[in-house]
Amino acid sequence: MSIMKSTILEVQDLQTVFPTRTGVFKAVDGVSFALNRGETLCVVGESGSGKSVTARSILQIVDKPGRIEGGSVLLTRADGSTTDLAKLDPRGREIRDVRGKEIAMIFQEPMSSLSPVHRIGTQIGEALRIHFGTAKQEQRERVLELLRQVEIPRPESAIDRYTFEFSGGMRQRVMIAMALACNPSVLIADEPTTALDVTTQAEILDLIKKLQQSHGMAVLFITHDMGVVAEIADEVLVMYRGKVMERGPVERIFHAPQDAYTRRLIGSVVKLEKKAEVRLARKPAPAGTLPLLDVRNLSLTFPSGLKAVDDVSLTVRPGEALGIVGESGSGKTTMGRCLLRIYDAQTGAIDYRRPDGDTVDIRTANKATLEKVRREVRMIFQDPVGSLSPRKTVGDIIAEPLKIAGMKGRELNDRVADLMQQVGLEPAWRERYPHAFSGGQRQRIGIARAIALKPRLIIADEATSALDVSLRSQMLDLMMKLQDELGLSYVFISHDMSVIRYMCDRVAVMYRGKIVEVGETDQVVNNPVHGYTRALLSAIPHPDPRNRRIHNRFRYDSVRTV
Amino acid sequence: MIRFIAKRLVFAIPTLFAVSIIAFIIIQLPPGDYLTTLMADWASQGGAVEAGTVAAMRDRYGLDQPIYVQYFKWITGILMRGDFGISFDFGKPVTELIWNRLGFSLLLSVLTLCFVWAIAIPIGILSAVRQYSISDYTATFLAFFFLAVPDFLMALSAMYIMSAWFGQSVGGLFSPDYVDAPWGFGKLFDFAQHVWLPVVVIGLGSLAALVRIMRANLLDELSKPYVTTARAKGMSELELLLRYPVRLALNPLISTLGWILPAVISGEIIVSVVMSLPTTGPLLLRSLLAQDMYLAGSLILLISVLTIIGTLISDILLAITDPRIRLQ
Amino acid sequence: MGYQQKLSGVVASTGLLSLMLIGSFASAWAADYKQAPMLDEQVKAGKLPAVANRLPEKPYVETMVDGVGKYGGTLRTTILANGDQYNLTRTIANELLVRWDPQWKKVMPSLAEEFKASDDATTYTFRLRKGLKWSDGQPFTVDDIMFWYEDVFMNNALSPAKNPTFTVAGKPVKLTKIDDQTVEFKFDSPYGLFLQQLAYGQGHLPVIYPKHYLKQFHEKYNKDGIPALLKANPAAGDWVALFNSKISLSFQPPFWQNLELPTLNPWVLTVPYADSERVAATRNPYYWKVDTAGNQLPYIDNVTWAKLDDPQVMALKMTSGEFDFAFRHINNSTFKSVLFDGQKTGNYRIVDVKDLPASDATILLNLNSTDPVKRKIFQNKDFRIGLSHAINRQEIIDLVYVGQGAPAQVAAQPEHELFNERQAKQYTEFDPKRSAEILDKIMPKKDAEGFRLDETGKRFTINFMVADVFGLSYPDIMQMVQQYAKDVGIDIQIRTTDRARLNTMWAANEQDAYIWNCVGGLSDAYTDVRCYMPFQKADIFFAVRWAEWYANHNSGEEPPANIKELMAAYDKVNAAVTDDERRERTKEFLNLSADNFLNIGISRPMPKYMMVSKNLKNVVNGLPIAGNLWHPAPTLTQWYFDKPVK
Amino acid sequence: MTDITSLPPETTVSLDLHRKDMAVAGQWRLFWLKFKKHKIALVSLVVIVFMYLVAAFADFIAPFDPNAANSRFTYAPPQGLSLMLNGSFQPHVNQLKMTLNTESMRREFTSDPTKSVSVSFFVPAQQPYYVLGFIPMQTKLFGLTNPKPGDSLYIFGADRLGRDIFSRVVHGAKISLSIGLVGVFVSLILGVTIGGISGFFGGWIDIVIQRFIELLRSIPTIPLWMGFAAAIPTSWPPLRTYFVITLIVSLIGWTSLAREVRGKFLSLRNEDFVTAARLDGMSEVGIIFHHLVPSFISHIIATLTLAIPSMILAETALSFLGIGLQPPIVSWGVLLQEAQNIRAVAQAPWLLFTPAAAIVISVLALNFLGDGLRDAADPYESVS
Repeated sequence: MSIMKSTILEVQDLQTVFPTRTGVFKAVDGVSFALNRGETLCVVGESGSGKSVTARSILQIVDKPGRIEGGSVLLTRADGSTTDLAKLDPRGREIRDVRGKEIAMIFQEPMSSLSPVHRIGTQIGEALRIHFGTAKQEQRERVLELLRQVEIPRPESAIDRYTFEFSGGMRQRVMIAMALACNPSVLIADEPTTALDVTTQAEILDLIKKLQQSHGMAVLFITHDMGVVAEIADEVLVMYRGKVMERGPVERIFHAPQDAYTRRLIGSVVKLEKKAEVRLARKPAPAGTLPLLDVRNLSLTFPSGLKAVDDVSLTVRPGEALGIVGESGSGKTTMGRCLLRIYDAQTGAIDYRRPDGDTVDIRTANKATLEKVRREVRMIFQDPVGSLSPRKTVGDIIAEPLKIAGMKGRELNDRVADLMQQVGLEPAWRERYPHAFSGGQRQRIGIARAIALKPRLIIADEATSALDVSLRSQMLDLMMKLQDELGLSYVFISHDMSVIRYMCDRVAVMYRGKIVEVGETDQVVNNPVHGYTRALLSAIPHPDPRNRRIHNRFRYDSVRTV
Repeated sequence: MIRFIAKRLVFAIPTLFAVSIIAFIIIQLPPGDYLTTLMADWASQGGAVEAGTVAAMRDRYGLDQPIYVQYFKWITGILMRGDFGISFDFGKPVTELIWNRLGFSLLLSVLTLCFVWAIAIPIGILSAVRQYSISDYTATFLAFFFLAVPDFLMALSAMYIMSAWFGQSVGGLFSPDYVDAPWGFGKLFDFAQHVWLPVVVIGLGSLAALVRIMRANLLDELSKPYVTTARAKGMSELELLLRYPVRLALNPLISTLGWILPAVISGEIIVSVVMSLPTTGPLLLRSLLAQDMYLAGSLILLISVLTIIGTLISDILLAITDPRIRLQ
Repeated sequence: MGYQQKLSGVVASTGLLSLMLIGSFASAWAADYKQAPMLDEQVKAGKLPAVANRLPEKPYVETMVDGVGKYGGTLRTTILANGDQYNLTRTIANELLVRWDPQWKKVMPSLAEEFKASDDATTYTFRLRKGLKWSDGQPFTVDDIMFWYEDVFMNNALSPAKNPTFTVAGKPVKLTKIDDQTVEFKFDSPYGLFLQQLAYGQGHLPVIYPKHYLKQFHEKYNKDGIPALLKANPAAGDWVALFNSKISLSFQPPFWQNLELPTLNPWVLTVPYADSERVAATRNPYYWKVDTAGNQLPYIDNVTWAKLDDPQVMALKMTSGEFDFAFRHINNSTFKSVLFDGQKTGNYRIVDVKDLPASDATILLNLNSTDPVKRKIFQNKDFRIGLSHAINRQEIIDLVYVGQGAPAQVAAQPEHELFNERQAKQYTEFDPKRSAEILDKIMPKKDAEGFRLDETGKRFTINFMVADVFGLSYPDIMQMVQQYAKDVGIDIQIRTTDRARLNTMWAANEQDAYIWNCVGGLSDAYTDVRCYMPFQKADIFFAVRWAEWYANHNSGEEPPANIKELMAAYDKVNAAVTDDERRERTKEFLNLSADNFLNIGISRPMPKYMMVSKNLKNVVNGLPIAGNLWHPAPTLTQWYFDKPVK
Repeated sequence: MTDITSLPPETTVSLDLHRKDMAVAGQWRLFWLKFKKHKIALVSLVVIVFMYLVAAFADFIAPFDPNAANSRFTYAPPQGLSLMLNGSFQPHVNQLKMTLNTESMRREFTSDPTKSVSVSFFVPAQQPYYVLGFIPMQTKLFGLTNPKPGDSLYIFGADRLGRDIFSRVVHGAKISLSIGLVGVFVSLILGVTIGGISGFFGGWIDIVIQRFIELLRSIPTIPLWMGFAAAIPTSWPPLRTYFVITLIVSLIGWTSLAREVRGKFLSLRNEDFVTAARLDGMSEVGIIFHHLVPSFISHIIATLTLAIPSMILAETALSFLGIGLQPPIVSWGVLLQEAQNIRAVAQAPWLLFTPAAAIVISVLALNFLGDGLRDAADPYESVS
């Protein structure tokens, strides 16, 4: 068979633009690629690279006011007929016949991508009705079959439920079932696993792979996660600012990248695959030092009855970075907030050792003490947007804790300037407002605010998860630099094992409010003891196509039994 | 679902009690009582009212008792016997006077709501789908315009125009021939001929709010990812619009019922006075002015009850149409 | 203009009737009595007796305006949806023992075919027409009147206080049945005005209580049956409430809600004044009046009222021809020009109504004010004269009355025998200079804004209560008076209010001053002197405490000598027996009242108007109407449609 | 009247906050930049400012005393003001010829184009007066050049007492527009206090307050107003009555504002930057004034703007029911109430249309303005 024959979708010089007040924004700028039957093409890029718009341009479902300005999208059917999808009327009959029938699509947010008020059976069966006019009863049969295919338990009852009654992973399965309804020859998956936990992600990736094989579909997979790419891709397309940077087989992209951007991208991903270099040079913390923070049997139950934090005990030693890892809903954020009394834990103790050697139980401390402690224990937030008041200048934001602590005048000005420099911001930008800064810069502002009062312990709650991968390591490096300069300790909360491995000395694994395993990072990563930890670690996609392993991952069964 | 309704019902009970107290306080606020009105009326017919008669009547009506005693009597009468007291002005039990009028009020309100929704939804859809187009601006402007014209003014002008220019009989809900006739096709037709004008006048005032809500909701929904999902299925734009975003945008619209109803009822009171409709409006106005306290109090109470029931219905409707509310 | 028109025809014939009269000259026609065609069927079917048997032996013969009319038609008119029962009363229910002639000059027989007054003005004897019947066919006799007297009027549960028409000096009348047709009213002291009073609307009490129907609701007659009736009628708590729910004074709602209640009125209710959107009445087959040709009245078969909430709609419907007749609520200056323009489309004409009070707008200062400073000033006649001269009456007339009228004080109208030119004209010249001179003597000091100061050094402010009633533009007039008063240094503050609120204030004697209309412009100047001296408590409250004293010397406040003198003069009026004596005494009284100058009038009132269909005939032009003179009811029976109606 | 005090938000025009010049743009500047993009709102702002200026300088702009009656000109029709005469700039009106029709009880007018009455700007006032209550003035914006008996200047006609409708509408603006402002101010205090308490403390306080608000909203406004309005003692001077009526009118406004404030409080209370401030050691009061209030003040301004029109309409409704302001006070509601009769509709429509136009224009403009303000209220939404 010739190459030409196996190509099902060929995109040539695609250009999609968004007219704005100031001009025309080229979201997709001359993108070309070919998708072969039965193969998986991963489009990878950081936010704003135009990868999603590319995917949507194929079906001409770009949101208003975007439109395709040039190029062609050639669909070649099994019978040899071809259609240039880019030339069709986006509202017309012909393109509608392609959508859902020949090319189906699944999206990032299964919750909002499905209608909350329609039963899932109706939504899945709809494509059948639209394209084949299938009768109701037959539709139902087919939907049940699809639900079985995507491994949704008890399809007979599930078919009449609503999306919000399912978990995230199940919702994505519903999406997939919907996409498969008409046996499409191409499946476009737009970041289908980004909103999911790693373990769920692994299952969905598995499922897609399996279905791709059984249906003989070509898959166009959009993602920002190089690990996922390495796990599933046959071919890779690297995009940056609407342009294709590099295109080729997955093997070559990972191991012999040609383009500088690709190299940088791969580099920053690979960098996070191991312990940070600074830490290698660091002397191990002297054993036997008294812990800075000693949390014992901490529990918090929400009024709804949810045990968010369940009998958690852990210690943080001076100068140490303790990682807390866990999936969404594990209670790690709540636990972090309990440490600063943002939430009031009901039982247990949070003993914090002050510089003078006194121990304070933060959980029960009075207002004055708490105020003092809060100057020594600071917090960095996940959301770089929400944690900075948009109505204050950067200078004001950083100065706020200082002002409250009583600093004013020149001293204050100088200190703010110092802090900004320390976190890598131009002191001249102090008059600017947060909206003028990028996500990474904002997070630096948050860090500057946190270190303003020379704290001893910083609780960083998912401090890097809102950032693109290339920025992530920079931020971690900054935090570690400050750790050395200021003698800081960290409680570093994250769902991402790689950043923990990169930055933390010890790690505690949280699962359903409990800590299931604590230990030296290396030890936990290399020799996990608890089943859940093993499952978690093995589900993490590995950014090396030569070492695809999530299909052989360890599954922690108590997920369903507990 | 039943638990949900039961919960809402239980919540409504203290509200109803509070409303009954407020209604009673409202009617007690103005100085004087019904007898001062009666004296004024008698005087205008050349009669003088002797002090003895007034005192005897005050005693008979229990108007000389403390307000809480009067309230207690009234409310126990309602709860125990469904007795809303008597109307001094009519010399009849309140219950004999109000049901008919409440019925027409309710009918008028429901018709008005139907009318407003029937035009607000398509206009809202058009406005949202063709955002920032001429039709959007026109719809917005007209809706605001009708919001800005006081409804009594609109009622009088509309009546004058219909009467003087089109020779239509205005005022009331029936022609004299049909007033006391039994319901039948002819009466229904006659009713329809009369009822549309007040319905339009009351409705147009509330139009703006609904159009704007529909438009904003729909714009909101139009940008939701599930629209793209449906589009990616190959659904036609019109079907998609009606099946998904419009369907979802209707939910918040249903929840507006609770607060649009008091507005419609208030509008109905004023318009009914201008147009002489046999609804609660004119009766309430008269009873408030005449300080016919049990009649006024009962009307306020029942209108508020209707509003509360309206809110309840909107809650239930919302629960029916929105599984998220029903199931969570 | 209109009020000077003579009432053709009627005057001549009624002029002949003397006080002591009169039977009827109708018996000769007894055999020829005719009835409305709508009753023929019922008579034929035996459901109704023949017309001659339904009429009394000597029916009342109505004098026609245009001539004998035709039967048939429905008179379409209108009524306010609530609280407007007087409209019904004034349109179809004013049948009394004696009545005023249509020009309001003489008291004439009505249900009573003969009446006699004793020489000391204490005893009055009435002989009823023989064969009068209630609308259900039951005879109306003296027993019905005695039922009213003994079981209603004298029953303290039903009548806790006695109607002043039937009391004199606090003592109620005594009634004696002479025979089935004759009854005697006896008072303890002279009551020369009794016949006049009895001929006004309030005199209807003795003749609205059908004993045969009402006794079942009366404790005295049906003690055992009442509990069962109460059970059937849970709204009534006791027999008194039950009784009151079946009948009431005709200006109270139950009267117009009870379809069973037999009456003597020309039309009987078929749709009550209750929930329906209309009220309807149909002819009373037992009505006791005939025309000069022996046709039983009324001519018009049915009357319907459309219930409307807003006078604007009434006017709109009038101009679109939906009514044959309309009068109350829309016959004021606001509507005049619209109704004038609408005559063609509405197929109606405008007819004068002599609703001529002593004054349409009267400034009533509270002479018994609780504020001693204000009381002293208000009681000062010179202050009232000064204020009167400050008012530019002609300007008010030009503005508010479109130039119709003439400056005048509170007084009987020029066309009336009691007219007193001095009383009408004194102090009406617009003379701010003189006004200021007079006021300078009373309150010489002024503040920086030019307002006069009272003796305590505070600005003298009159809080003027103004209610927008009767379409008489009181707020407009007061705004102008406020300006005139300001020009002479008197501070008037206008407080807009409504009628019921005003009543509350009057009852508590809280008002400084207000503006109202004054009755007593025509013959009511005899009986209703509330503007001419401190009199009974109704609408006019300028000296409540003195009025209370007048009614009962143990209450109120003893007035000064000049007021007592005025009161004594009125006592003489009441004691007068003959018409001539009464007229002379009243003239003396009014002269004295003019000397006292108690209230300030603005303008001589102009006739009002009513709308009647162009097809309606026998309509009296210039019919007098007053608060207690309930017209046009007594003349409506002769109205007829001269063109066939649908 | 209508309860509808807030309309749902207009969907947005967003700002490109990454532009260079925006870096140092604070909240209010962004607010303004975003507001400016809403053209209708911008025009409405101009209209509203103009209206309020007219109200402030009513004594200067109105050529006559609003209560000055003139018996010659009752129900005089509008005299069209022409600027040009015989090709030159000579503002004038045509003289009105009056005949008295005693049968229909009215004066009838015909315009006489041959006799023009000259009109000038900045004419001396008949008597000195104060603008804004303290600036002594001797000049009126415009008026008759040489007033002679029989001349008249009724550019929008005259009412039943020959009062100048234009002057009355201009003076009415003072009351009607200020009722909105004062009412909104009262609503603001009530709404922010009660809503703030509700949102900040939460818990049972919140529940009680929310129930209470729900209760108030379920009672139709008309009887509520009537009860309160009828309770005003008649002996009160007009000014006090005016304030009480304003209070009554604002009864409707505060509940929605309270809800809005509460909602904002609730959502902001859990924002990270508020938590950050708390961790910085800022007191609760400090948080309210440094973080919460600046965050929702723009929303409040927008809501308040949207509440003004409903208050203006409420005033007219109260007047219609006969329980609002009373003459001699001149408000648009009073003017409409005076024109609320068949006579005006059929024979003197200018009595109705002039105040109605004033009401409609200001209500429309305020609604559009509020719409624009609300749209601009959160200039940061495109970022988050």
